[in-house]
Amino acid sequence: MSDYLIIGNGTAAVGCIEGIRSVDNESSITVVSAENHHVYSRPLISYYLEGKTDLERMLYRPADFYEKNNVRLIYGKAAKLDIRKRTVTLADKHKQAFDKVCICTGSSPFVPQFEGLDTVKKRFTFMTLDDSLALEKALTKDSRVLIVGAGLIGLKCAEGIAERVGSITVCDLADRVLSSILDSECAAVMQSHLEKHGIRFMLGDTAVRFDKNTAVMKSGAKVGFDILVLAVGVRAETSLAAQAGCEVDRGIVIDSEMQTTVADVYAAGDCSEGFDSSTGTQRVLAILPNAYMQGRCAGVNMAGGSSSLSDLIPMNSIGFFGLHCATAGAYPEDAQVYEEKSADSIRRLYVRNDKLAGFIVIGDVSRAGIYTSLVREKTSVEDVDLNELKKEPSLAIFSSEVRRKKLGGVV
Amino acid sequence: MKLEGEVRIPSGCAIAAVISKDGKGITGDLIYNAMKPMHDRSNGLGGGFAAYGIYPEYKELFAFHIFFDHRSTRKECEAFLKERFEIVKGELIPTRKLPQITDEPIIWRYFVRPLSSLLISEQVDENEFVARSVMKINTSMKGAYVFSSGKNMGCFKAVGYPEDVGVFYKLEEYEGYSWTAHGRYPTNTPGWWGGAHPFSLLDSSVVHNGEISSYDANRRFIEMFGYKCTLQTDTEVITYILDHLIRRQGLTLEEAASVIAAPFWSTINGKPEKEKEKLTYLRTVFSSLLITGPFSIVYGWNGGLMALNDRLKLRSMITAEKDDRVFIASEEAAVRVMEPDAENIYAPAGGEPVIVRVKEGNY
Amino acid sequence: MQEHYIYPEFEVMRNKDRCIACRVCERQCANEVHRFDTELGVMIADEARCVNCQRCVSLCPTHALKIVKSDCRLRENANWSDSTIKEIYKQANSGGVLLSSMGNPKPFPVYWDKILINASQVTNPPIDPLREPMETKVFLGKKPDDIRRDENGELITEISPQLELSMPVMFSAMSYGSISYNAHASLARAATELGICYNTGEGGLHEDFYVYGPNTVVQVASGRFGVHKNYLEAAAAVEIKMGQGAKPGIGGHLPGTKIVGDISRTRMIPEGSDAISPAPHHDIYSIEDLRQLVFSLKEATEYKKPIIVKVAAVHNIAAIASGIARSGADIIAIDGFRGGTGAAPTRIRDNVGIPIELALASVDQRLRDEGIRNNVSLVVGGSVRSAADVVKAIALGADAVYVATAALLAMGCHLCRTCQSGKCNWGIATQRPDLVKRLNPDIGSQRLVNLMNAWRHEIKELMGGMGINSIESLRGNRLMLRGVGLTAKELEILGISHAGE
Amino acid sequence: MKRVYVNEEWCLGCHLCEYNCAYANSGIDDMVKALKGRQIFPRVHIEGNDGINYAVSCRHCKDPLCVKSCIAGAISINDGVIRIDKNKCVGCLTCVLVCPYGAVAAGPTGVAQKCELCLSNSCGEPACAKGCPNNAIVFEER
Repeated sequence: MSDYLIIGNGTAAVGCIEGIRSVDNESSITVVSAENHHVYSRPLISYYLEGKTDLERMLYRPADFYEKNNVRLIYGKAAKLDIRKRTVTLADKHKQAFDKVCICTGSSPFVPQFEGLDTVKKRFTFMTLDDSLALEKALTKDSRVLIVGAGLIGLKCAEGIAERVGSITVCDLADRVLSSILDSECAAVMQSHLEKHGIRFMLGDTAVRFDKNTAVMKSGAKVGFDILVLAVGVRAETSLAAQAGCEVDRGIVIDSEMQTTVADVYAAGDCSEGFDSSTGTQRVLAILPNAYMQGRCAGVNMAGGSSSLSDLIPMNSIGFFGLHCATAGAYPEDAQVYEEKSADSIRRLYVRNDKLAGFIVIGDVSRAGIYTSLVREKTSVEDVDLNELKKEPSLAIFSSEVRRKKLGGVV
Repeated sequence: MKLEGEVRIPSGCAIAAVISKDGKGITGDLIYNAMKPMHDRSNGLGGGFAAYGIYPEYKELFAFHIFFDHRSTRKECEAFLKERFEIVKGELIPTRKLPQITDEPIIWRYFVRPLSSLLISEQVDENEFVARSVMKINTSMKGAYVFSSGKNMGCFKAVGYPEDVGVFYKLEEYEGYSWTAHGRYPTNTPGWWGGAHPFSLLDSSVVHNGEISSYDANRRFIEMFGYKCTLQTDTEVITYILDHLIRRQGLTLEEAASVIAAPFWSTINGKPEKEKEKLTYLRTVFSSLLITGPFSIVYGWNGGLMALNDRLKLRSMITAEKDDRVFIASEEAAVRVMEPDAENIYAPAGGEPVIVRVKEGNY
Repeated sequence: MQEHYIYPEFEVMRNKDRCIACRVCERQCANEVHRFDTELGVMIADEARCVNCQRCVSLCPTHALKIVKSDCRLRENANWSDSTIKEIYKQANSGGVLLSSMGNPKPFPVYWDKILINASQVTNPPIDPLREPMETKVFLGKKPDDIRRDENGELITEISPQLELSMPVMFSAMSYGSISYNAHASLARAATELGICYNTGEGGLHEDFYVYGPNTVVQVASGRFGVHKNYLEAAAAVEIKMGQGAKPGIGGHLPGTKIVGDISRTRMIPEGSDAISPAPHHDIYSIEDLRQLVFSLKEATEYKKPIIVKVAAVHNIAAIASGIARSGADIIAIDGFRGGTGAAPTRIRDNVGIPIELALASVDQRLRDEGIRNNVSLVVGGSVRSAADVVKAIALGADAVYVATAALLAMGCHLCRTCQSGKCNWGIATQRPDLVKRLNPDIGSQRLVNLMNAWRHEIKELMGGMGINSIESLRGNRLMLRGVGLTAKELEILGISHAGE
Repeated sequence: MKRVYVNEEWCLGCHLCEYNCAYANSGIDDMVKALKGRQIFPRVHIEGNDGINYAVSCRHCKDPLCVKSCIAGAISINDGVIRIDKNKCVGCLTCVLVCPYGAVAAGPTGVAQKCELCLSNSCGEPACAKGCPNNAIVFEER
């Protein structure tokens, strides 16, 4: 019997709870949630604005999830983690003891110190449900919205509110949209599609100064707006871990079993650095599937089970106004590229050392998971006709024997 | 209507038998009275008896009982017999006039010995010689019918109820150690004297109650071996089968029983290896002689009786004992007439032969 | 050259209201009848290619298809039928012998259908097969004339080799080459499960099927394809094929295009070479030659296997059978004129041979008349279509029957009778891998097992009705049969009485 | 647990499974009415060529990536059966991106769908297996 503590109440926390409970049904689990909500699907906050979901359906797990898993949920912000005494102190001074802890604090928006930012009345970040609810209150039919940041968060926000506001302008210092996952060619396809839906872009340019309802751009251009959304980037929330003495880099440093450098302290999700098997480097893989898997892995190990993660890869499935984009893995400079293009779609495979290092598919993403599995499992594609594979992912690339196991066995 | 031999005639029946294991004499009234309580099992279209040990004075001679429809037929037949046999004695079989028994043919018996010169020239033993001669008369001599041909035994049969047939033949005047009796209930014959039972060949006789469904399979097979089923009755074919198996092939009674009422394959497969091998062999080799459909038979020969039911026991038959006597009958009532204090009443299982032998030297 | 004067025989009727254009018909037709017209957005058909195999009809999920005989007819003529005229056109087009497949389809009398079976009433009880044992096991082979005993008086139980069958039915010869690997696999597996035998035909035994040897009859035909020591040793029995009911008096010809891969290897002939079975065995020009081959095969198999001699039912079959019964053969198989074939000249198939019912009756009687019925077992084939046919055949005197067409039907054959094209849409009479795979032996064997089990039930019911509880009591039991609508001569040959007699 | 298994040795590539699936999940009681003139969105699809074909549908993995990856918590596993709550799904297609079999796809409304073993329709057993003419798809315990 142990007392488990989970700091954070997001996807990684759920993974951790389910991981613990897959091994240990007895011990107590306490979750400290900084947000005043039952666990919800964070990426759905833009869909909420779009009307594709609602607060009830956004619940990441059913309403009785905590009860069923015998979890004690405490709302409050963890302020201090004393690893020697095995206690956490909340902002309201409440102290909670534990035997093992998992830090699932996620990330928080990075807000640069813009000049005149405090003169902007309606300014929002777009990270949490509360952010989304606050933004929703500000929206009007005629609102001019300026979104700073053309990354995933900024663009999903744009899509979410597109039908509810007058105009949307998205600016970004980068010369293309989704610069972290797309090259310029692919980004151009996405951008043009977004533009067809009324989103205006100012790329390679960004706000440097604000004056109430006007943003002054680096280029000197001025942009009028009613609502400002700052989606410049996020930072791993590592302060508690640092306090507890864990090694922290861009995120909390963990091993393949989600163990930090301090005993009995685990970390998972966006706050941590996972091993990106596609590049072989430690990095923050701030995507939901990884958060869950890391959380679950941490949970299993905390409860005395055995689990390790060595095949995490960056990947994204993102779509805007019906145009989907699926990416995974890495795009090494020296990779051989197999490409299939049409006006509104691009399929590109990056092959290195007879393995699929990564891919980008824009348009028809059907069965892209087959590509993903090749990246994740580092399957040799030496004997595969890549010119066929690039057109369509298919299990045909495998031998009959392999297919027999995949389709005729329990997997 | 067609007679036996012109058409196949199945029939229901009553059977009874008695034997003294000590070979003591039993007069015929015992058995014909036993048929009285089973009156309703017959319909007056045939009754008959086989008696063993009744001709001790002619023990070494074949006793032929023959029906003739005309005096001229008798002359013709006697001429044939004389060519092949030494006729030691020929006489009318004594009968008494009864209102219940009418239209009787001319009934004679002959005590004969095969001419040894012919046995040598035809290269057969005397039994085979007699069998062939009987077959010859019965198939080619219209109006003559040999209905008994064994040594020291005789069949007596007629159209009528068996109890009347016994009186008709004055069976109370014969003394034998073993008797079988039959009352017939044929379903599609006007009744013909030769068609009554028992059926016999040499000293084998069969009384049978039942209607076998394997008839034509059995008949067409057995006819390959020189038998001619002129009567087209079950009894006839069963007699020939037993003659073939026992006399010609040399099977034991038990072996013959496990041919004609073979155990089911499932039973055979459950037997010890040696037994299984033997039963499989018999069923395989003589598969066409398996008799299916209901039958209860009493097979008689010089020195014994065998009672046997079909393997599903689709006909009633019981056995009983008292002192040195063994009784067999379709119904217990018949046994009680013969021996009110009969013991060990037993209903043999389907396919289970009950074999009674007279002590060696006592017949 | 254009096929002059020949109007398509069938029409593809597609219910446009039901067709969902799923294109299953298109994918399943090896004759390429159906195709989807992208311009019109509908399915269209080239009926000239249709052989009415019903594959498309069977698989159409909305039952939108049916194939009907075209009613486009030449002017009526009682002497010159449509088919006769069209055959003339075909021959005028090609200059060749007409080829056909499967059995004689002409309206000759089917004697099975003129024979009725008896049942017990009152005097003899019917037997309920659900309550009482009902035995269908048979042993095929020579039975000894006399028993023998050892010095202790014990029966010597050793007898000539016997073929034990759980029921009196075997799958008759169909060669690997004429039918597919999967069809053979289905037959072999079903025979094994059923405790009966299938027959390799003359194409040899594929190495994969040696495991089914105890339920395999291997054939030695005039071409001697695939015959070698292991082949003979693998089998439960060896069959010398002297003739075939569908084409008595002629041999066989499997074109070189079909002699590929496994088939070439199994037949032991070079790839691409025509497999020609001569009309006679060139080492058997008379009965005494047959005896030599019978004993050669017995020697080769150490007298452990029964030898079957298969002949076509021809006019003097009784005398031929009598000769074979004295040749040392253990089993005679007689194939009637309705027996199937993978390919035969139409004129031969439709005009040569005699009905199996008459052949069987006369052979069985002849062998009994000669007292040699016990020398051999009789197996008959050539359109045994149902359990009733089986019962009638046994009652006429057969020990067992051979079925092939019924087995093919069970596996999916729809009797389109174009086996010779090699494009069997049901995966049976073809070697095209994409078509062969259409017959999954799991299904094929199960359907064969089902069919035989169904027949076995029916045979038992019919036997029980007759008051017979073992099949051997039915064998030759002609009293159980009556004819209807037959002439006195036919009744005489069949050895049965007319109904009502 | 009974699952759908595929044996490509017997798959004829007839695509009947796709139509049977689309029909079974249409909620309409007549196949013609359900499918005629419509694009179908079956939860099983046939792949292959050169004489080799096989049907692909959800494997109901023991350790399913789709369940772990669903950003909406819309995919769950119960008694081994993986199901998508189409009410919760927002159509992000992350499940499509992670399924190693290509067995999840966007349905007609854009939300993800996949084989749920015909447990939620009136077919009784998986329509693909039931209708497969050659046992290339079977529903059984392994």
